[in-house]
Amino acid sequence: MSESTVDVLPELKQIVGALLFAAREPLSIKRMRKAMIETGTGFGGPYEQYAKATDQQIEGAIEALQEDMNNAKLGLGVAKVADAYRLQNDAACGPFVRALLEKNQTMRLSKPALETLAIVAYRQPCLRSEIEEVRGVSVDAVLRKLIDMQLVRVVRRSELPGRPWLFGTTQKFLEHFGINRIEDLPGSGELMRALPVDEKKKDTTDTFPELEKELGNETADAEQDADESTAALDEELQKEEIKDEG
Amino acid sequence: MSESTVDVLPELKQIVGALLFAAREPLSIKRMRKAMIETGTGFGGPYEQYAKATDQQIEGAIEALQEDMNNAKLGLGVAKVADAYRLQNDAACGPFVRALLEKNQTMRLSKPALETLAIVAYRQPCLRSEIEEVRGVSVDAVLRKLIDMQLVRVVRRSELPGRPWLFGTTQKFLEHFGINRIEDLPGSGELMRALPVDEKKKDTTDTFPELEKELGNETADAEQDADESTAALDEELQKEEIKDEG
Amino acid sequence: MELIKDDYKVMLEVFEGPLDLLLYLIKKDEVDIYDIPIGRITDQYMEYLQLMKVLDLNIAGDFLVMSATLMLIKSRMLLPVEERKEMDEEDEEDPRWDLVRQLVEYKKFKDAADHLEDLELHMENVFARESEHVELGAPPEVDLRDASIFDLISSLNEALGRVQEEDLQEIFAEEYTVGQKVTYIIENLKVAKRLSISDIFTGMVSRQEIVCTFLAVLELIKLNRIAAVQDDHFGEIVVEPREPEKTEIESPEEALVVEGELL
Repeated sequence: MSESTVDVLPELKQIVGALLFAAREPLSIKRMRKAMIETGTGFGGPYEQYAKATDQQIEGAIEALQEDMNNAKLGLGVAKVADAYRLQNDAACGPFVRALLEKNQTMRLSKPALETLAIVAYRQPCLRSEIEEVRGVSVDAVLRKLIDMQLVRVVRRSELPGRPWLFGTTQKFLEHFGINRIEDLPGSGELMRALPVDEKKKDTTDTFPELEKELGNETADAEQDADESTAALDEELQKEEIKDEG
Repeated sequence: MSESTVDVLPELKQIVGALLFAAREPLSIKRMRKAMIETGTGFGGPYEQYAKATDQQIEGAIEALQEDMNNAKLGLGVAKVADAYRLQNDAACGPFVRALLEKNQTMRLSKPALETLAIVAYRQPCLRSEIEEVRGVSVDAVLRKLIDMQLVRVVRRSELPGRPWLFGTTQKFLEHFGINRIEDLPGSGELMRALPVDEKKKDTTDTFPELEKELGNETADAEQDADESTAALDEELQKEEIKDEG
Repeated sequence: MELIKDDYKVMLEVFEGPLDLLLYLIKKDEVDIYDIPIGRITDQYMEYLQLMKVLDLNIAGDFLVMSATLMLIKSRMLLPVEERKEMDEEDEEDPRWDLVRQLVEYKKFKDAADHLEDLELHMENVFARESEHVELGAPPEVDLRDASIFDLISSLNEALGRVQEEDLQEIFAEEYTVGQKVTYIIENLKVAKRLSISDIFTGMVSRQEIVCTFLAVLELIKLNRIAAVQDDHFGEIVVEPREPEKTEIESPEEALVVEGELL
């Protein structure tokens, strides 16, 4: 690792702020901890203390950062989305940001797209036929569009005859709508299916190798994912055609 | 323009913070003012006040933001580079950010490249022959590399016989070294040439159409610039060959 | 002074120019840049240039231009002031003055370049939002760290100076090859980890052997197998193995054969 030109050791809060600022996507506590372990062990000496930061300490630093940012009224703050954190500008400043980025036309989803997305979100993992049952129309085109937009993806095959694919929402879906987790959606208790136990959140006391492995899985290529999902949808529709012809 | 869902009107400082956060390159006060004018006139009503913000008010808001960020120790702050502003992380947190972004090996410029760059920076606009005079060696290859990296560009032709090209540094040069303006470099009083009057900074009291036009010029395509600069260098060298042969 | 018969070329890029060599010599001898002992510095300059030619370093023609300039200044310095005035009416300046001005100016820009280097180092730790650091291509191939090529040549010069004059006669024995010395250095570094250049030359009495060894050092630097490190200015140069890189370099003998074929 290259040498450091740094004299003053930063506080955990400052590190968290810098990491969130430089990151290109929301950061989980795990990823922040991984960066701290790598820097701590890589630089050694007084840096070793950072390698020992716990999830709780990092979470505390995030909370302190969040509070300090809010109090200082800087036009930005820390938000929690998809169980990860990101910096974002205050909504009140949004019109100015849109003017700057010349994004006056925000990408808005159509009503059918939103309805389909809502069904997938609450009922995931769910079959295409289930969505069509609820909406009463074919969702082929709209589902394809949502997959293209990386808001929906295939999760796995179901155990039903013909092993049809099951669909779910993506990380991008959570980011786009600024949702931390599906459970935070209104009425989710009522609309959601009970999740199987193994899909529930695990507690986080991982070692570094475990951390690395998990993060490796996390950063699966989203684009490839979209291609796979489109292929799965194609397969579904082909099966149907054959059935219709037969 | 789309309607607003905003109840509380943000302070200028918050807007500046949000703009700097969302921008992908350093922002000049002009660009911030443009976003404020567009939003102010587009939304109307209480927003009209923003359209009237002066450069001085915006600068004051930036300074307040800068101070508040430093005091809150967030791991990031406002820096002025190339006469524009950007948010950047505190250098002390750099090692952690590099670990996060997996950028442990940063490339550095060679000594000859740095020397050539220093001469171009202080003496700009300057001829290739002037650089060679100072360094006492041919700078053809290293100048070409610096142009490729978009750290150096051709400025214009000189009035000398054969109308040789004059070279100068780019915005990217300032950004790479984190310099606000050439005058901030040490010893610039001694090493720099006096600038002709017409190249000095103008005062800023432009109207909106003037603003738009100026900003349009600012965002000239840097890549095309590099191609032009390389072509200019080729031309120089060709002239020299012809001279040598004759 | 033909020390090696084959036209073995290291082709190590000499980044430094003639002005760097002059500044190096001025600093090494701790002489006043405004009152350069032109005779002494010119002799040293020619000595280094000669060595660079012997080593077949890829030196630019600018070095030769500078040697002509130095000779001219030296010859004019030998003339009494009165005669100088007669020869050149409008120019009664010290003949060294143009060169001094050039050196002083170059030194200022070298300092400015050092400042840019510091800034660059600082900016490595600074990220703007979604912005990338300037991509600067591959890192420099040769790891000379703080030692300049002139420091290396200086150590060769000293080693050659220690050799007895009479040993000069046994040059054509052709007992040593660069390939041999490459292996020798690598084997020694496996044990010692760090070797000073003068230690490497210890016990060598033939100029041919010293030059071959020196070329082997240059070749290993060029192949990225070793780095030349200098802790203080004009301090002893130490070579050490470079940290193992992902791209395994083939055995040095093989690499040398591919490039030189003569070894």
